[in-house]
Amino acid sequence: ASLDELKKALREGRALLKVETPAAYAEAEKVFNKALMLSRMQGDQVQIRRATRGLAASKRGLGDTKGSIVFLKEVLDISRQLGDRTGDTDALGNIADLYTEIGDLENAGKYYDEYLDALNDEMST
Amino acid sequence: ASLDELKKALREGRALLKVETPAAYAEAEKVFNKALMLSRMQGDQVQIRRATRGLAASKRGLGDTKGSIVFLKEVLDISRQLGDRTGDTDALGNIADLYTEIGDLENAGKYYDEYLDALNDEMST
Amino acid sequence: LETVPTIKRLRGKAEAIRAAELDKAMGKLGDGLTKKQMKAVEELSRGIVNKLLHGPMQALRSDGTDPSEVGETLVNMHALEKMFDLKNQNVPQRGGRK
Amino acid sequence: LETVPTIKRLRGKAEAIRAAELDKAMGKLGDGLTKKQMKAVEELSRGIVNKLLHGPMQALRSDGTDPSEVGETLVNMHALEKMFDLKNQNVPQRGGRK
Repeated sequence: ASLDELKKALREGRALLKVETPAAYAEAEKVFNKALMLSRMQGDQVQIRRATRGLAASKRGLGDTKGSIVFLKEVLDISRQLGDRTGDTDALGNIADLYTEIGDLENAGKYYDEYLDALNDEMST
Repeated sequence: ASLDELKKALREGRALLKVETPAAYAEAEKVFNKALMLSRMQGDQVQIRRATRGLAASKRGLGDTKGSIVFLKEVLDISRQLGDRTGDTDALGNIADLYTEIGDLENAGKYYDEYLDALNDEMST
Repeated sequence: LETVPTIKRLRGKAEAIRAAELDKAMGKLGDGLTKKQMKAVEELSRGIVNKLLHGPMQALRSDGTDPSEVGETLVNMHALEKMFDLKNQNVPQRGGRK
Repeated sequence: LETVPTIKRLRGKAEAIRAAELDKAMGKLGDGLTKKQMKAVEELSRGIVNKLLHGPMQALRSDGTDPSEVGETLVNMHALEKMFDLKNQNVPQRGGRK
């Protein structure tokens, strides 16, 4: 039952992100926070990562660039623990974009390099 | 019955082009010539254009660059008469590629310009 | 480092094109697709963009020590800004029109 | 005019990427697609490539009268050849390795 609730929350959160209004991002953040809690109860890292990704997108939509970076780095950490890098290329590119937005070009460049390396790995497999 | 035969020939020709061997290109040329004859009997310009396109591709596969250009220009003529430019962008790009191959960069440039204009038109619709 | 914002703009431009073309295609594909099929179509769009733009994005990165390499990176930046019409894209630092 | 072969090489490179990604996607999509759906997927792949590369290809064309414009076109050519790794592609005139 709790798993169904979790999946429903993730689905709802993703739908809210597509609305692209401040109110919808705020609501998405709430829904993804609930999803994060539920996924932690389940102890399912893949679902935890999904919820964390949703929170990063919500923060970005709300203009909280630094908050978004924090959650995206959390996504990378989870991937490392899982040994499953699915979606990391995207996260790396987004972190670099966000650093660019706040004018931290040093870190942006560092993450773009990681992003390009990850893209390169994807391409050769 | 003749229409069925025509459609079958066009299908067979396209399948042969995918084989990408000299023998298959030679066979494709025969099949598309038959399709061209049948389509002329039907008087169907769209099918005539399909057969002509197939002949251009067969010639190209056989290394007959100039022959391929002739058929592709024929394709453009048919399109003009039909008032339907479907596929012309592709034909223009291919003509330019073929002129490049035989070192006629003057004509290649001219056709790339037409190709880029056509792409531009496509993009704005 | 001054080439970094160009990578973001190039990524933004490509993503806008990809999303618009994917939307158009999904409209034509209708609701008959399975989740797995939708994922394959989405991956197709990402795969093409990533493979095409990896080179140009890489060309905007240099380690900043070799002066001739830095110069080349700047030339690449100006060329890409112009080719992909990136100047008018909205980027905070430039404060330009949208 | 010397930039013309670069347009061909760029088109060739893009087409190779597009065809490979489309093949991969079609494999995953299975045989369940209608003709109309297959056409939509194919158009998606063409649309992305065309929209992304129109600018770079246009940057390789100049009318050849204005010297500064010719110079810029040559700079674009060298930048694109390097970025898209076009030098090693097989083109008859160069007779190079494949």
